[in-house]
Amino acid sequence: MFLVRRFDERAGELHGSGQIGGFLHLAIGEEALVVGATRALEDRDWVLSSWRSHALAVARGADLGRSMAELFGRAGGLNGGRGGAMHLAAPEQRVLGGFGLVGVHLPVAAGVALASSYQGRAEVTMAFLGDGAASNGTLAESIDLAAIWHLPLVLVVAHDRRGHGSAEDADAAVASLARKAEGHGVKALTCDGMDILDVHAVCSDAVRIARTERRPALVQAILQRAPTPTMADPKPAGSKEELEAWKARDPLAVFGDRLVEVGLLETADRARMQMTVNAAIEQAISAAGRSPHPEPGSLYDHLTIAESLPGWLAIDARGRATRGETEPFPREVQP
Amino acid sequence: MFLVRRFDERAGELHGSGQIGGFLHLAIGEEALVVGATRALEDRDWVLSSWRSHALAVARGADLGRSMAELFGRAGGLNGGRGGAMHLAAPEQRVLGGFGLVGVHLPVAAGVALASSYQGRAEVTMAFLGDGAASNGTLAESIDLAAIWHLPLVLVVAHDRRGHGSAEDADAAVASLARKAEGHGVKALTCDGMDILDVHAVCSDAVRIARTERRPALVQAILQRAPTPTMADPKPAGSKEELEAWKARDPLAVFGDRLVEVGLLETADRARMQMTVNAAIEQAISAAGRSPHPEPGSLYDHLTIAESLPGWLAIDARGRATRGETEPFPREVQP
Amino acid sequence: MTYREALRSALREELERDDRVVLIGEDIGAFDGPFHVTKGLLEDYGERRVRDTPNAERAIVGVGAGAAMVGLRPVVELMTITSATRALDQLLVSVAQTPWATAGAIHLPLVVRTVQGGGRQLGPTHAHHLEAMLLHIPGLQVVVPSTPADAKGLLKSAIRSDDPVVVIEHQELYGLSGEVPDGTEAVVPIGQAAIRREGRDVTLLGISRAAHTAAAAADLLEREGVSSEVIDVRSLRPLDLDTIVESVKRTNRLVIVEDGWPQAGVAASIATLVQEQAFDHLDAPVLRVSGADAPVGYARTLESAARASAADVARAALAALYRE
Amino acid sequence: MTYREALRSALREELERDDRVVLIGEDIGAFDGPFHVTKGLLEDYGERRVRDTPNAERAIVGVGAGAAMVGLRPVVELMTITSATRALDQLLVSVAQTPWATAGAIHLPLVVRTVQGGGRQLGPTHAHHLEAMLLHIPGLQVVVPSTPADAKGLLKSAIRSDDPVVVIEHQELYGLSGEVPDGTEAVVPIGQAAIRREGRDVTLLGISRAAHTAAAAADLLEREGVSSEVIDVRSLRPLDLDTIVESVKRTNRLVIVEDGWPQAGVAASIATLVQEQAFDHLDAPVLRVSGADAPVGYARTLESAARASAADVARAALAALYRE
Ligand SMILES: Cc1ncc(C[n+]2csc(CCOP(=O)(O)OP(=O)(O)O)c2C)c(N)n1
Ligand SMILES: Cc1ncc(C[n+]2csc(CCOP(=O)(O)OP(=O)(O)O)c2C)c(N)n1
Ligand SMILES: [Mg+2]
Ligand SMILES: [Mg+2]
Repeated sequence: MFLVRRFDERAGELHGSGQIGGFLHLAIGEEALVVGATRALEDRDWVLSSWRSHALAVARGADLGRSMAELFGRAGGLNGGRGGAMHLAAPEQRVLGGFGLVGVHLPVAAGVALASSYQGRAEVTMAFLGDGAASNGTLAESIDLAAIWHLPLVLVVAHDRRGHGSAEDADAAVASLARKAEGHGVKALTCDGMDILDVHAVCSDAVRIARTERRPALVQAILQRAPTPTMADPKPAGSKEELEAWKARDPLAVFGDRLVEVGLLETADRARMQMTVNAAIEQAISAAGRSPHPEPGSLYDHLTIAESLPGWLAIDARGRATRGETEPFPREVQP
Repeated sequence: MFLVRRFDERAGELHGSGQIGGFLHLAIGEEALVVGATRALEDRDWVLSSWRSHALAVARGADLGRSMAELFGRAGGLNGGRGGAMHLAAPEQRVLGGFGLVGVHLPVAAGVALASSYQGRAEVTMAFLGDGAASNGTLAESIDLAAIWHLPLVLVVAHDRRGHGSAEDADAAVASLARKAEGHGVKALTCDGMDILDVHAVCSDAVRIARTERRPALVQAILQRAPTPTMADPKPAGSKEELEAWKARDPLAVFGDRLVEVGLLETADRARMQMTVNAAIEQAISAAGRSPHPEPGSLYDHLTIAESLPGWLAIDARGRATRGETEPFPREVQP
Repeated sequence: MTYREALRSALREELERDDRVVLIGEDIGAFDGPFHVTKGLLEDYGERRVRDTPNAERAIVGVGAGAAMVGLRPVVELMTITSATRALDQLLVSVAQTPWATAGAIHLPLVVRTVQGGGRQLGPTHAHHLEAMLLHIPGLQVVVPSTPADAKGLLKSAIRSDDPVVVIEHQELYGLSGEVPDGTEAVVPIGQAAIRREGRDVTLLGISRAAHTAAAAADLLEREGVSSEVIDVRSLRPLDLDTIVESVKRTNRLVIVEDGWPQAGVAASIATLVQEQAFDHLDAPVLRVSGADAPVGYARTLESAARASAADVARAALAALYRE
Repeated sequence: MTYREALRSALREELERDDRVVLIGEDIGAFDGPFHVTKGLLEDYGERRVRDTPNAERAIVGVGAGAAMVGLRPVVELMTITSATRALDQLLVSVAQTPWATAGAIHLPLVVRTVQGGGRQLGPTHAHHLEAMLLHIPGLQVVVPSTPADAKGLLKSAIRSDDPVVVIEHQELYGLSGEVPDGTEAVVPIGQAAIRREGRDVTLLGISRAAHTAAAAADLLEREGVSSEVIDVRSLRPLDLDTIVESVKRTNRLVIVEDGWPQAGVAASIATLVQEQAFDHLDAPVLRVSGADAPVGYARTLESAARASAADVARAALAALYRE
């Protein structure tokens, strides 16, 4: 959890200083979900998400240097710097992405589960989505197929209650999604997304249903991400008071304090662990910084059919990098 | 009901003899739904469907000659012969179409209801769909918006239980759709689609909810269309036995017989009415037959922006009709 | 063997050869496929291999993409190319880009079968030609077979390709008969145009069904004493531009025939490449005969007025020869 | 006034002028719009006129189409042009075809606002240029404003049009400042290209943001002694081909610049029309500088290698002049 947190905090800072570009959706406040849910999985299981897949990759043990290099957009990144934070995949850890568009990964996850089931492999597929994505029709279609085909699929909804006005609206949204899932015959569970133990217990249950009963399950994790004032995430940040209120609920701090309280963790060990993590992340950052930028000439790699591209354009685009670039005017940054 | 039936029977025959082309989805067996549901509406209300909109247009009082001419693809058709049976609109009767693609009309119907509500008009919008369309994610999205915006929308599902294997599967599908709708906070009702009185009562209830409570409702009408052996509909026809079994349930015959039984209809009046209808339809058919084919030169009408079309193509396509046509090879007919 | 049977035999042979091949689509099993291409396959290969789905185009393509990422070789079917417009996000994001965006770590041996055309008064929603939208997306291979042999051969290649392929069939060709080779010879490599007829005066390039229109036009032109070279493009991406350009260097004139819409269409795409590559060899502009730039009408007169006919192509060829 | 403010002022003025105008889209109200274009409008016009929706692109476009059919003038927003790929069935079937397919009985005064581009490492899903897919569909008007004045003027025209219009904004232009006329003068008719600069030796035609690339290239070329005519296409459909062809008749050379993909792209579409119409006036092939034919990369180097730069355009122009 601390690893995921620190990785994200540093990534946020590096986005601020321009080392990382694009949209960077931070997982700060979602660590209980990220770690609790993925720990309910076995190594052979598959993971997909819309964004924040860097946090999933880190939680699943992806190389920190290559993960950070991906955020840096470097050739040594997990995906050669081609995808960045929103599209990060760590195939060795069976994290297939980061798909960027709201909900686009949901039927894809059903397909991954289908392959497991088809080939008689006892793998489970876990797909993370937001409550926003739950409104898209693609969820209904995906759940439907998963139910009909008895697919070992677990859908984990990070329900952050944004965009639902009042708390009652948010509760209604949770209840409504559960009813919709159950309308398809899919078991719906709810957990406290701020409590790693609850997340782990409920997700373990869902994974068990998927693995042993061979049918899909849906988990709604009620959570609140840190309302940090950062430009990294396109969503507006919260006020100072909101941030203070959130700190009291911070899933990482709360869990750490509790471990100390009940005597499972020494304060000194906690500090040592944090230092080790910090060091590892700083190392990852410097490794990422040393990784070269992808060669412009590699633009058409992994797109074999581009080989046949004729004419002006292809020749030009391949050659362009070696010549000077002229920017017509400065690029716009979103407010 | 008899009008809708005869219109369809004759249309089916005329498709067989090549007067009508394309896919012709017949409403035979669906008359109780078509008539019962539309009679629950007022003139100011709006109707949309995927196909079989010719039956809705006829039930709403569209000119028979112009309706038939549309099926004939003639200039005098309701839509100038441009849409045919699958895309027939009768705007004067507030039947907006025939949209052809499964489910594509569902959000459109929500939009029509939005306009009514926005402009403070107490109109209701009724959209017909099949159970097949209910699987498409576009239904979930449309219901969702209709619920959030309190739209006066009635969705009428013709549940013909095809494609659901056993009867239990079909029952499960009905129950499941009801739960899904209710998951969105939308009232779900069920009626016997073979019984016009039940259809009318339940749809009236749904229309009342929409009109007075300003919120959407969903009606599932369980029905069975005639398994007539026709090439008009792309679906496979049923066996002789199925056809016989269906005849015993024929909503038109059953209702007519019942009216006679309870003394509301004289046998002689029934026959006279049928003759009148027959005569009207034959008249419509000959009117349709006399209507000219649309001028090839009218291809770009109602597409004002095509005016600016330059070059070869536009000149050519406009002029082409006046010259001879050479068909490269015979056109394929689907088995 | 008909075009339909040729497709079916490709599916059958590949199902037989490789257990990773699985068919997914609406009504492909119990109903034998909307155009009977998959007839009998459910019976022979069972529900595990031949999977009926509800109407849910995005899910169909998405499921295929996911299954392809982790080891299967799905062949998914979209009932018409108009249905494909409902799955474009999946085709663009999950399918076309994934191998590139993961720097080759994730492969995607997915085949999407779909069908265009109609030509029997199907009206504004069931008879589109939308090859251009799919050609536009880098990362997709796109083939448009027009003969039974190519239907079989290209579909087999598509299933064996490690990269995604969209196979665009043509509704009006399903009943067309022709010779189809057996076994390994049946495979037709993706990316090769076919010269259907050699000629000197003008090159007629046909796309999908329009390859036959081009051939019929060549017959008409012969009567006028014009010798036409007829090329069937067969594959839009990769495009066999060399074969086309070589032909144009010989004939110095090119007419491209398509049933699709002209603006941002396939013919325009190829015409531009040809004038870029062979400008000095062109004695006339590259001409197009496309479907009319209007929705597809139901009425027979409107439907046929909107279509590229052999006579139109012949007229265009004569114009390119400055004989009209 | 910035491009963003110009759009906002068009929306504001039209909301003020006509009660039938209603804005519909994801996050356009409470969140001020994904790019802050609609900032403040919810506050001023309330939830009746400014309607936030869930993420559901098809429903957003479909709802707009339905409301437009029966009397409203909705302006719906799709968050990015990639989102538009999720509503293509609606755009094709419910929107573009309806007036035609009902022989004019149903009108559809709908505006779809969407935005393309990115240019700040948004990676493979948030920075597409997909004008070509929309241009392909007959029945849609498609405009691509590149200046604040055009953004305001074309959006106003779009809202007043009785036929559907897609307004494709450009993410990298939102902050661009420029003069914007007031009141009735602000309206820019759809279908007119703008000659941004007159010149003799070569015509540079820019599409959307690439109109600025073309202008920057003209500066570079001036240093080489080349006089360029720069045209901003402004509207893709209807296309002001006359202005383009007239220019080419003067300069005899044309380079088209776009950020979108080349195959079945916009530049190819226009290039084909020009060589059809002005073949005898062309002293060189119509050349294109398009976005690279590959997915959009996140890494800065890949992103910029894939983009049409002013230097690329200048090189292409010199090639058209046989000076390279
Ligand atoms: C199709 C599409 N539309 C819009 C966006 C822009 N977008 C990025 S994050 C986001 C909010 C999504 O909310 P939710 O699904 O709840 O995600 P979470 O809160 O977990 O980040 C949106 C709309 C997108 N990525 N894809
Ligand atoms: C998007 C799309 N895919 C496929 C079709 C072909 N099609 C026509 S009717 C039909 C069956 C639809 O079943 P259902 O919705 O239950 O309609 P009903 O039984 O009432 O005719 C299909 C798939 C279509 N019209 N649109
Ligand atoms: Mg959320
Ligand atoms: Mg049905």
